[in-house]
Amino acid sequence: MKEYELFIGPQHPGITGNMMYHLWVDGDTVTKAECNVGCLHRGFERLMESRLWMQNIPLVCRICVPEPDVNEAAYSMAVEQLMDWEIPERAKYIRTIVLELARIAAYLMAIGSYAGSIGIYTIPQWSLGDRDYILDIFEQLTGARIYHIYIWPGGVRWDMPAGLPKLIEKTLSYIEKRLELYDDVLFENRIFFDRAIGVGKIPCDKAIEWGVSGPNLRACGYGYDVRKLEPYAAYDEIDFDIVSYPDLGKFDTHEAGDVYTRMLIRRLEIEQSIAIIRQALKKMPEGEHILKHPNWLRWKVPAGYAFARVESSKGEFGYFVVSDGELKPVRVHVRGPSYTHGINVAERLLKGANIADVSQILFSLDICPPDIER
Amino acid sequence: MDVMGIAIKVALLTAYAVIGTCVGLLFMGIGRKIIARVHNRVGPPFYQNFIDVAKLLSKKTNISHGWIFDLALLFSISGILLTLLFLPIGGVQLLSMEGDAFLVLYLLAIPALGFALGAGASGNPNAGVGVMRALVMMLSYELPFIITLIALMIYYDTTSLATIVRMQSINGVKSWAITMPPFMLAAFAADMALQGMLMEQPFDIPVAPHEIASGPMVEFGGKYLGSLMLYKAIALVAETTLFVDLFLGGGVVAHGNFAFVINFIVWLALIFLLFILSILIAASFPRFRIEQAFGFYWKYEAIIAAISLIWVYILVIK
Amino acid sequence: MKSIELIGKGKEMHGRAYIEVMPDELENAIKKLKENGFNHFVMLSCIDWLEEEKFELVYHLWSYEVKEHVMLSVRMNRNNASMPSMSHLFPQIETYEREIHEMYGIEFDGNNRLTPFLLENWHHAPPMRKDFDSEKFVGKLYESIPFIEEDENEGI
Amino acid sequence: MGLYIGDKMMKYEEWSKLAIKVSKASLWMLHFCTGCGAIEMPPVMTSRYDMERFGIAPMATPRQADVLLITGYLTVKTLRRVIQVYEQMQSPKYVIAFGSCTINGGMYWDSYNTIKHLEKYIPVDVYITGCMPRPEGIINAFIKLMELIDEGKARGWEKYQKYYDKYKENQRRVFNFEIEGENEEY
Amino acid sequence: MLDIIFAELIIAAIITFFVGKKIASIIAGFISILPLFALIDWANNFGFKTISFGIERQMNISVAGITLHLGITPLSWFFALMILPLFPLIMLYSYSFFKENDGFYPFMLFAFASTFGILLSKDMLSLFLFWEIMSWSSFLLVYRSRDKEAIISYLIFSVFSAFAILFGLMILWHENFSLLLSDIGRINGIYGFIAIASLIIGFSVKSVLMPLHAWAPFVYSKSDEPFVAFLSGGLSKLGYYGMFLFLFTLNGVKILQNYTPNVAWNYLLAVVGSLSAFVATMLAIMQDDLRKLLAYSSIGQLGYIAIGFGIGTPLAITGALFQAFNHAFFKAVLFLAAGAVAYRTGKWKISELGGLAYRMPLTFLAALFAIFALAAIPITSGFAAKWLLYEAAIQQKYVFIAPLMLIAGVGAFLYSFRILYGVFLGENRYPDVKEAPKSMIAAMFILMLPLIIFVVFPGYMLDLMKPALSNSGIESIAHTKFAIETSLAKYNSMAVLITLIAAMVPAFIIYKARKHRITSFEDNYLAGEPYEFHNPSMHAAHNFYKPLKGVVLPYFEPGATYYFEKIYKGIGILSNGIRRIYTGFVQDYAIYVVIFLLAVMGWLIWM
Repeated sequence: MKEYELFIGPQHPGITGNMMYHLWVDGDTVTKAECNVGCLHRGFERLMESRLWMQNIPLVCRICVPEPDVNEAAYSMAVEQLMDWEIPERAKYIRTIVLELARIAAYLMAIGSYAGSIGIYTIPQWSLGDRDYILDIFEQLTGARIYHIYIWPGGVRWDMPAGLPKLIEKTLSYIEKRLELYDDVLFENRIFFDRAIGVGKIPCDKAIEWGVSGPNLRACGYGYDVRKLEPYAAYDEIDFDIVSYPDLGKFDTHEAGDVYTRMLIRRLEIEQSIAIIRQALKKMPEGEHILKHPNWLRWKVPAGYAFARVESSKGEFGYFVVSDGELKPVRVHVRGPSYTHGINVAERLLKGANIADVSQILFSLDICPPDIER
Repeated sequence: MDVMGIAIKVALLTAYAVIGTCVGLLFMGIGRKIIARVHNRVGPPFYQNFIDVAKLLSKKTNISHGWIFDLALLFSISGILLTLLFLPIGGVQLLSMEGDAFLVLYLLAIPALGFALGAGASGNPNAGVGVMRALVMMLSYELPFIITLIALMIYYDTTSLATIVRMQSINGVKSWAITMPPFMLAAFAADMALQGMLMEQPFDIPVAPHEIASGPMVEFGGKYLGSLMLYKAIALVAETTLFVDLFLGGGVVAHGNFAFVINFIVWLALIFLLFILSILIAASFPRFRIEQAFGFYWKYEAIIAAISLIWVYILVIK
Repeated sequence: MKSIELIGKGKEMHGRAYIEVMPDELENAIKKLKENGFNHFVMLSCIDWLEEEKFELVYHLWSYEVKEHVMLSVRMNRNNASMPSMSHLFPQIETYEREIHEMYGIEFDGNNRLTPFLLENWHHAPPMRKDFDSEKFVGKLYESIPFIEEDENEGI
Repeated sequence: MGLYIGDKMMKYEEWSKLAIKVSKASLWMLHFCTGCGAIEMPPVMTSRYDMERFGIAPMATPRQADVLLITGYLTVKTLRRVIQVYEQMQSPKYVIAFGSCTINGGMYWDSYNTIKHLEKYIPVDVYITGCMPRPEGIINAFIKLMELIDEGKARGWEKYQKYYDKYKENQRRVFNFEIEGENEEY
Repeated sequence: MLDIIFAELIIAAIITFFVGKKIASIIAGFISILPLFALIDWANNFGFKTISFGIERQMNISVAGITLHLGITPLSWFFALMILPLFPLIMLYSYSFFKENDGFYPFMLFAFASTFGILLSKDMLSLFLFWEIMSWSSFLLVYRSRDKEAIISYLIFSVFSAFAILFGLMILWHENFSLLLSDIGRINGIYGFIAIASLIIGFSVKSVLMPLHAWAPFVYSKSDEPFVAFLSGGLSKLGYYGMFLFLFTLNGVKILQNYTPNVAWNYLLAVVGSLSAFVATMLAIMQDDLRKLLAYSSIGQLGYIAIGFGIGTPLAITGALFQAFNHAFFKAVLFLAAGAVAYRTGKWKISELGGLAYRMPLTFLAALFAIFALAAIPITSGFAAKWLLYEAAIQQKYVFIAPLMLIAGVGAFLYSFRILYGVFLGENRYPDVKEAPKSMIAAMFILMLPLIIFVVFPGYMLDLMKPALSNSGIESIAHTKFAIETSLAKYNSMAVLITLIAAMVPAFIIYKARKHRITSFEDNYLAGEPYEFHNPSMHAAHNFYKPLKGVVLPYFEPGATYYFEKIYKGIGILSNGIRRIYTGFVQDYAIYVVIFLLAVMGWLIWM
């Protein structure tokens, strides 16, 4: 017996949530990795089939805990497709702002937990503390820190309070300032280069076939982003860049698809998100925030198949909604980005990796188990 | 030696063992506080580590994996106390006339080997990998450290730590080894080696929680973990004291009747500064992979140490 | 739409191409789409049409070039449902098939990793089937387990 | 299972005053995110709320930890791991349960895969209500736990030892649940 | 009486050809105790008070007009003290090790007799004669392994060693026409230089000094364990005995220096020794075969002795002899423990073993203590020896040798833990294995005794080697019973031990203050996964030092084995050529070599 077996998760500091990787290791090289998920399986899709269309909104946000708003947005968009609704302009902008704030929060968390996995504990302390200021904005806007239940089919739940843009602007400039600090400590750190460059490389020619999406795909050199490919909310009216390999701004370009590039893409997208929010705040028109909605208890959605996709911080989120014209959906199927990243991609990347790199590869893929298991 | 002399000696040794433990735990607590400030936090109270150790030692259940597992507890505390007492502390010689730097180097291995045995006996692969990494790390940092040690030894023509301290304290601060250019290089290499000895970032991969769930300690809990914390506290004092003895004249600045009080305070301040330096480095760097750490020590650090050794050698044979 | 032209049938539904194919046409259809730029496999869903006694498998594909989303739908009988595995075309189909096997009980020939996926030690009906009553199951299992009351008289 | 060997019973009073004082001032929690409540743990541990003020620190393995946080709903699969981890922890050990879903299932009341009442399987010392509980709530729970330890009321681990067979029976029932003749249905 | 001892050894060797295993081992065991009585008796001559059995110090044997001068000298007495006690214990061990008598005992007794002979030789002829018998009988013991690589490598190097020694001896004889060793001090010039150099090279084959070590990993890893314990513990010391004899007792150092006053040849020996220690340690870290690991470890540890001889100061030589003594015992224990493990499990690969500590606790204890001695932990006598060598290097300001020695010492921790973890700790893979047989345990524990005695009283060791040193004109270093003092520092073993015991008190209080319960192996941290779901293999022993392997091995492995592979291939081509004419069996080569050597000896006698 040459190999021994090592378990990363579910109770392990080096795992991105409640899931497990069963590793077969020879010396310190992983020869085989098997993902074992299901610890978070609540049967959401089953539960959604037995609830009303509107009752599902509180459920869907629990599918991706670090960034719940994309779920609400995608579900609402799918329902709007079935209903043939065009939402008010103001709601579009508010949605954009909320989604981008959530993206910054999720990226800050991803960067923090990644930094923790390579042992620099200062960054998680800072970035998670800074993330809390964004949660404060959410609290003022929606009334909750984590699960907002704010984006509804037809618009958003409440209008934006009058003073909020000021607070958002203040927070954004604070985060911009802090990003430079992160650069000094993490992204321009020599040891970070030593650890991250060339590690956990996704083969770029295989990336699309493997179903890689989001920042991980952009790190492979494909500038694909759902916000540009299939603009939703107000993204088609906003001018922003897609950060993709090899253009890494002020940072050096190294290998495509490795941990280093993936993390830098996330770091650079925070700046893009900040720019988007600023534009959206400027362009936001006055008006209604939600369509006149029917009686939720007797709301029937026309029969049909709808698919809505949004770009989350982790990759492409898709909602496939099937209705037969009744009070409850027939089927809601969620395509989480971690479904491919966490199982297929991670199993392949971990094979041949050093056990010292296992956790940083997992964190740099930004795997979120709840959207695998639902 | 008469009975009274022996009794005084025993009392002195006991006192220093207790002082070493308390200082170590206190420093760890203050270190946590300072790191917390770096993190923008308030941090735990400075006496938190005393509470932690007391709690661990008073746990009701303690789970062992057999008698070899227990060796970890027995060897770690006794081995590190033994090491501490063979070091001159603040000009007080303790037992350092009965041994020398080589003895200290090998005594430091007793607790390490004890813990390695305990960790191995738990049978956990995480512990096995952790011990492997710790041993490779030891091989890595020992090379620059040994070279600097030899540079000092041939310069002062002694291997005894007590003699090295005595020769450095003749003219107070001016005669400390670190004031000489070759030993500045050596001290730099030795400080990096100290970082590895203390297992702080960037050399903390043997106990990396994210990779191997805190490595050798994976099965330690209760009194076993408590003894590990005590060991870490005393080791912190012993290892920084070793550095102070080698390069900073053991903190001896004054001679005379009550000089030992001043020397003690200077020693305390010096090891505190070394410890703070170490944790501040730790707070601003990620960790190296083990082979990168090995390369760092054997390529860069060893060359720096070797330059200082050659320099000293030329000075000496002249 | 390009995909409808490629396969030669199907309709547009809320901006997506919806193409129904027979099980034996499926492999060629996916291959053809893959060769023609539909190289991003989005997901594989299953719908349980209880009244019609059918399972519907929906293969979602996306083309980054023409920015088009296509749903390939295959229907099969609900009893002893089985399908040839498509995991050789896109690796992540393997995982979707594992899930659908577990949740609906559909067999996928050629997929040799149909091991328990999300559930553990599950020997009841596949839970995503419409005829599985989750509420009743909960009542039978979780609600029937008693609380552990402390005996006041004994004390601890 | 079956790894747990019951300790000899020990009266709470035998435990000295000092041990109680130190054990409440240094609660080490286990690094285990069982559910979505874990999303509020990083803020609590980091610079905004800084739980280390109270001597609370995250620990990597169950042997080292004192407090088990059940951060949200538990699926049957997780419950098995939680029990494994709980039994590996060394007493005195405490359990804090997060959110409504550990109390009665919460919004997952009809889910086939989440256990509803955590208390049926392992003893819980402190519950935090809400979904999600706020960081302040979590800190409050820890302070409550400290009070309970001080008053000698945090006795979940003793209860687990005392009613070990009953807990085991409940756990066995949920893990090996079978409905007669159901296998033929599909 | 000395002749009776020799005769008994030879007779016993012949008898054991024909009897069964049990009787053979009993005979061999008891017969090999006899020379120890002689050692005890002779101790009276060197300033120790012991029992006298009336065994003579000198003996001359005349055969066909040639006189073989045999007799005890202080040096050979000290070396006999470390080599000869191994025999009866190895015989005790082999009582249960072998299934049947298949030629081990007679050859072993021959080897024993010839070892005894070498140590007693006072003239070149008997030295060479016994050396050849020793090489020949040990070759036959190696031959029992039936491993071609081991046999051929041992043959090549033995023949090379024999020729080098013969060459040196012939020059010496040619220069002053006297066979007596005590006469050779008179020669000088180029001949003396070549003779001494050739003798040192010849002896360094047996003492597995790099780069003449290449046979050792093959032979050590394939032969019977009891024999390997003798090979590593005993025979390697004979090489150093020869070196010491010619370098110091017979003033070889002076002969070398008179010829080339400006070249420090002894420094070269020290450098070779330190490189040997360092490189072999690095290679030992990488081995997976337990015996190969121990073989490289032997090469490394024996390198320290060469360093001591090379430095050549009294301090260094004392350290070297101390190290030689320690090594004889702890390496024998380690090889015997490895044999005991293999006897019970049948496995040699470290990665296939595991968890034997609770199954074979006594074997574990013996191995643990031997490993402590090997790693020079200050609670064993291994430390004192290495400490003396380190002090000597610092005293002479040898700044190249000292770091290599010290880092090799650290490297010893790495492979020591490899043995401990891979074989004895970790996952319990052999739940049904029983403790090793009593005779094996007894042998190992008796071998441990000197290591324990000399940690408490390192001064006694220095007393023992005092006659040998003063006979060679080397002054003994200052010491008391417990402490050794040099010009640089002092080492007090008693202070260390007493403080350790005292420091154990708080540790023991903490240990006893709270009760603990022992849990099963299965109840282990698996990141929350229940053990019985996966029944995982958890022994992380294969490729244990893999991170190091990638960094270190590329620099060391080619240098260490490359040239041997060249020789091996060359010999292969050569023997293929010979095969056309001759039978091609290894035995035949052996016979040819023996015939050739006998012819050379005949020529010598005739001259």
